[in-house]
Amino acid sequence: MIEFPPGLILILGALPVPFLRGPVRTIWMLALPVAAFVLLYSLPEGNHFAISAFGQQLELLRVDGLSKVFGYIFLIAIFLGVIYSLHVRAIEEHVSGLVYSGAAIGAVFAGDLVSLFVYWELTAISSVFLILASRTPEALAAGMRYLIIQVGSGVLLLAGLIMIWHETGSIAFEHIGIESVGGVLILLAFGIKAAFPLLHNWLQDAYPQATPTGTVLLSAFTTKLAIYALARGYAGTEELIWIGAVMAAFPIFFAVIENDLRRVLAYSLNNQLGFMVVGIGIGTELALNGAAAHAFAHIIYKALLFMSMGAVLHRTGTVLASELGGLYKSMPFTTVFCIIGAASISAFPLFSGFISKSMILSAAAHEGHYFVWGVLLFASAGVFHHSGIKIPFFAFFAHDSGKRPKEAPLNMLIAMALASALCIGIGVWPSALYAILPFHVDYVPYTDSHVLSQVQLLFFSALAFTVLMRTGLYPPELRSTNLDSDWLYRRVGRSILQYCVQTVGSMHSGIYDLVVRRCKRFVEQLYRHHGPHGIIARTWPTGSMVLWVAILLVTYLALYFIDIF
Amino acid sequence: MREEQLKPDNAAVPAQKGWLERKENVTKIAWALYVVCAILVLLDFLIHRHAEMGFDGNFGFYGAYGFIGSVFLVLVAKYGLRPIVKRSEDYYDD
Amino acid sequence: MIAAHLPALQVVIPLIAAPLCAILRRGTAAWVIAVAANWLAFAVSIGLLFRVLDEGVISYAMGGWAPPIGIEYRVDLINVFVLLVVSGVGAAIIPFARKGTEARFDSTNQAWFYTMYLLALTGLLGVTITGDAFNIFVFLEISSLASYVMIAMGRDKRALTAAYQYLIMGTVGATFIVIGIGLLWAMTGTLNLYDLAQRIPDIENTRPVLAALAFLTVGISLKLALFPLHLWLPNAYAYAPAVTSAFLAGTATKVGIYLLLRFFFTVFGGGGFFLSTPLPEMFLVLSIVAIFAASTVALFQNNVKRMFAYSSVAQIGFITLGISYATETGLTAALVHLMNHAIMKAGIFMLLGCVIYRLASMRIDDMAGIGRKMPFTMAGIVILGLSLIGAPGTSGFISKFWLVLAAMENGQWWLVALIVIASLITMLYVGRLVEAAYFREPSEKAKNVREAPLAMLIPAYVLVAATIYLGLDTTWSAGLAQDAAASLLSAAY
Amino acid sequence: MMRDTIILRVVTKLLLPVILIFALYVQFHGDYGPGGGFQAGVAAAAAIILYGMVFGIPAAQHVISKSVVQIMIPLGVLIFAGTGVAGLLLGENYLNYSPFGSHSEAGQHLGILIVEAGVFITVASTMLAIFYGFGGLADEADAAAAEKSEESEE
Repeated sequence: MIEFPPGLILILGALPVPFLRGPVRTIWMLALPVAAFVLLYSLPEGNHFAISAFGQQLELLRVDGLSKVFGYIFLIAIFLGVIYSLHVRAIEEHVSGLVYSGAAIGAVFAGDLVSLFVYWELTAISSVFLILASRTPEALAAGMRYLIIQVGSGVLLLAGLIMIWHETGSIAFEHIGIESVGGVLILLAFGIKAAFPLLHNWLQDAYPQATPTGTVLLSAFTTKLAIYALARGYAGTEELIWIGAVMAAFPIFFAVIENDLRRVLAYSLNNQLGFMVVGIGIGTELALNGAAAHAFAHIIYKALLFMSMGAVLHRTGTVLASELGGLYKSMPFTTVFCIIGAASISAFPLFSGFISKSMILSAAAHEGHYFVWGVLLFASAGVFHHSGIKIPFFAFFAHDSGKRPKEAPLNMLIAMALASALCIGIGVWPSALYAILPFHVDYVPYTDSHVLSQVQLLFFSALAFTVLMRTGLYPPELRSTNLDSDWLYRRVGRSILQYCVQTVGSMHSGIYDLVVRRCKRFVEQLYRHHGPHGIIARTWPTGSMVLWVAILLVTYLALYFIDIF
Repeated sequence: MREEQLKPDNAAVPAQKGWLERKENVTKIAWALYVVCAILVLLDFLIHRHAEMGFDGNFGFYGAYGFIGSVFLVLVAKYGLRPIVKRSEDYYDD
Repeated sequence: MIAAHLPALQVVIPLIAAPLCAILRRGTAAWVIAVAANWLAFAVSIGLLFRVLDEGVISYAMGGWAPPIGIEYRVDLINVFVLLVVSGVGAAIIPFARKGTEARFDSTNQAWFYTMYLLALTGLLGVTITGDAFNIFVFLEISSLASYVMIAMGRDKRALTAAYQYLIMGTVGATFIVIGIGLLWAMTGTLNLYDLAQRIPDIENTRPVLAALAFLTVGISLKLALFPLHLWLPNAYAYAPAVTSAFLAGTATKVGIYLLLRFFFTVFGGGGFFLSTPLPEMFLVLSIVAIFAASTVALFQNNVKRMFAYSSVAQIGFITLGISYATETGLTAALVHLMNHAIMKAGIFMLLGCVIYRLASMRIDDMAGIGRKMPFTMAGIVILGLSLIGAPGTSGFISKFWLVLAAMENGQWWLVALIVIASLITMLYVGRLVEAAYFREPSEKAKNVREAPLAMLIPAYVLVAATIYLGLDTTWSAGLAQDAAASLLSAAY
Repeated sequence: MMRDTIILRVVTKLLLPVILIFALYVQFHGDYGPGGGFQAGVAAAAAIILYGMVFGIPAAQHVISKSVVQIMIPLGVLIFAGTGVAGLLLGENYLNYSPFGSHSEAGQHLGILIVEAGVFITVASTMLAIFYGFGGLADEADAAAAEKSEESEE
């Protein structure tokens, strides 16, 4: 049997892609995830592939229930993503997409923290090209912010892993916990990638700027990799329940008033992550199964939603709700697929979200976290509200914008159809998904009581939407920028100065000038000494070089002799 | 690359409105929704609910929760959040 | 039988090849000889490595005269590590040299260039392998004289000034070293390094010995371009032919570092003596200043070659920083970075040579938009640049990793922060080049360039591959370095 | 150029063989007393340099041309290094000349002689190369003429 890390198949397989053309490239790129999938399927549990570095064993292929389920879904996601992006001619998108997914898969099978870290950074570096490929100034800026934050997460992970290595002498990636400082640092690193509250804004900042195809891939890997890592290292950490509850609840408020539909999806992505984080925090077998299952289902339907919005963006050039409407007439298939995705994320019975989200809710109820359960239920209603209704409604129905774009390209439709089939398939036959979850499942999602509760919840949420729309209370879609916590670093510097203006009044100009002048002078000084003609960069006369030699000689002599006396 | 893909096809706006855009049809759909909601609440009588926490077994709990939750969500977002965070579209550009 | 003579062959092969090149006076023939000689030398150092791993320290008596009377070649783990780096980097560079020299010199001058190259190689290998203090000086002069010529052969008129300055400073350095050796000889009556190591501990606190140490410190610091004695380096690297820059950046300063380790840790008796002097503090301060001052200068440079030359000064700072700890981890970090930096910097200068070959300019503005015109060249520079920054998956990460580990072992958390900040500055200046090459419209000059010829790209990519390989498998870098560091500390020789 | 100073020219002609013989004496005396290839090489080169100073560089280059000098430099090094290798090939350490002769003393003796010859060639030709180099700078026209005569010779 071949025992080779499936992630490396994708990463290495990406290398020849720039040299391939036409159908050969298509077949090659589709064959990679399929080959990796077959390989993964054949692997039994255990550690299969180790290399030694740093005097440590690096386990590159730790296969167990948890890593396997994430491996499967990541491979499905890249397969769908490849189909969806077949029409794209920009080669860097294909390559970075494959490397990115390969890195994420590699990270999932990493059995130790060092190789996890390497893959962790590789996902950051390879994915940023999906954002930069938009080639707009906004995308460039957002991509750079994204990269800095992602690499920052890696640096935290590195710091944490070195501390843990130092304390325990082991770099194995097992349960970490927050008892040690290193554990807290690593939790922060995971938290950035998992978009914990206040660490989340890179997601809403960067994803909407990526290319139509890039966002589909971005939505699948980075955050779910973090969910996997949390489930591995921090299962049962009480704090995560509360973090997750906040995560599930607060983004939906932003989503309601957001105009950019891809950003709405980014907020709902954040909200769905909250469910998974709650599941990990609860940490029972049912809850962890629920988190894994929800991640599995979520990747597919979120990709489906981003695909449908990507198709709209591809054809119309915008995803602003205020600009769209009435597209169902010319893009009927996309409309249907979008609605399937919306139904899945809203957890309608017979759709995939229902069978996974309910596991987490049940786990919360079993463990007596009633308040959190209530928050999650509210978030469920809310997610239906903005993702289930708002996305399809404003894009495809609502008032007719007069746009009559062509139906999405065939490869996009195929990808969306496959994703839709998976959404429905998982919803109708949940036992298939349950069979590959890390723990044994004896959970039955389809009881009549449960189905009824969910349907009631959703329909009354829809009722609320209808009533609010018809009474005109629903907030109109406005072109706007909504502040989020990235405001802290994008605006706070100037805001502090403005605050000075108001409170200190006349002192402002003095302070402002002082600050600006100081900064300017610092840079000038730096430039004067270090610039091309600065004293440190200048070509020195040979004599003064020799002077330095003499000075150093005297210094050393003096220092050595001092020791004798 | 992208410029080519982004040809908005604005031609030919049909004079006549689609079925979904006509006001009377929208009203019909709304009424259908009201009826479905009513039926769903009534189903509570027929289907025995095994309440896990006690309070979730009450009549109409999920419906009320969904409705009130959603209204709360929208109103807070509209009157609470939007005034605080809304800025002009090119806020970060200057 | 050959195995027994490997230590002599290590030096003799390039030494014989050098005059052969000069006699033949045909560029192509000289190149073939140079490649053969350098590859053989590399093979010899690999052979030596396996012998050392097998049987420990090897002693070879030149001419059959037993040491300490005769000249001894003494190979231990530290030597062989540096020999491997020097001959290996040379082996990658020399095939690359063909295109560039062909474009610039007539056949005779090409032959002279290879002669000088081989002499420089002979000198550097000789310095590293010999166990005799005066022999060190002789080989140092051979390599220095040859490298002055190699620098002076640069296309830029300023190359002559740069070579002249390097000559003055190099001679001052060599003189200091010979004064130091002379003082040691006067005090001990021996020139054999092993013998010196036996006799010095008894007299290590006498003034002549300390004066010798001071002269050696300054002399060697000049050779390895430790701040503030680095002033000759930026111009020498910037205006020399690309092959010279690549070769010197990869080998010359590294051999200087070897000398430093050899004298301070072997001859003067291990880590204990080193720590009892003010050297650790001095090196710590100078290294940090070197790292930050040189990195900042690099940030503002407009000439890309000069930028990477300054970056070399900063990277040498990282190596001496590792030495300043005088712990096993610190010395491992220094040796690992010695190897990794040799490989990546040589690779960068080779790829810059590709750019010059097509673009005939090193100005960053002229390099705008070159990423699309020379995709492989720039991709290589980006990978090596990432390694310079210390991105994981590259060898630079391993270096930084050990350095951080060493700093933490000493509990110097502030230093860890400084190392991270320094990496960020590195990221900025590499980023400047990347930004210009990929995100700007092609400059007038860049519009008409093509990808560099494969004969130049393939050798450079060997080093790129090595950088990635050493980022993943550290058996041959950190593994060896750790053992070497342990033997340095115990002053075993 | 001192073509007109007849005394100098005659004395120089008389001195040349003496200097060369002295050089050879120093060369072969190197085994037993002060002397050797280095000093001998300088002395021999001095003869040619003196000749060149009195009769002009072209005349000196007529005796030993530039290209010969350029070949002699590496040749000497090659002889020196090659002798060491010969020892190697005969089964001893590098630079061990014992196997050259019937017994070790004879071998060492022969080896040193060959090495010294190599040193002699390199040093002498290097001195000449330097002289030609600077001489050429001092008198460009002469150098050009010398080059021409050299070419016509070939």
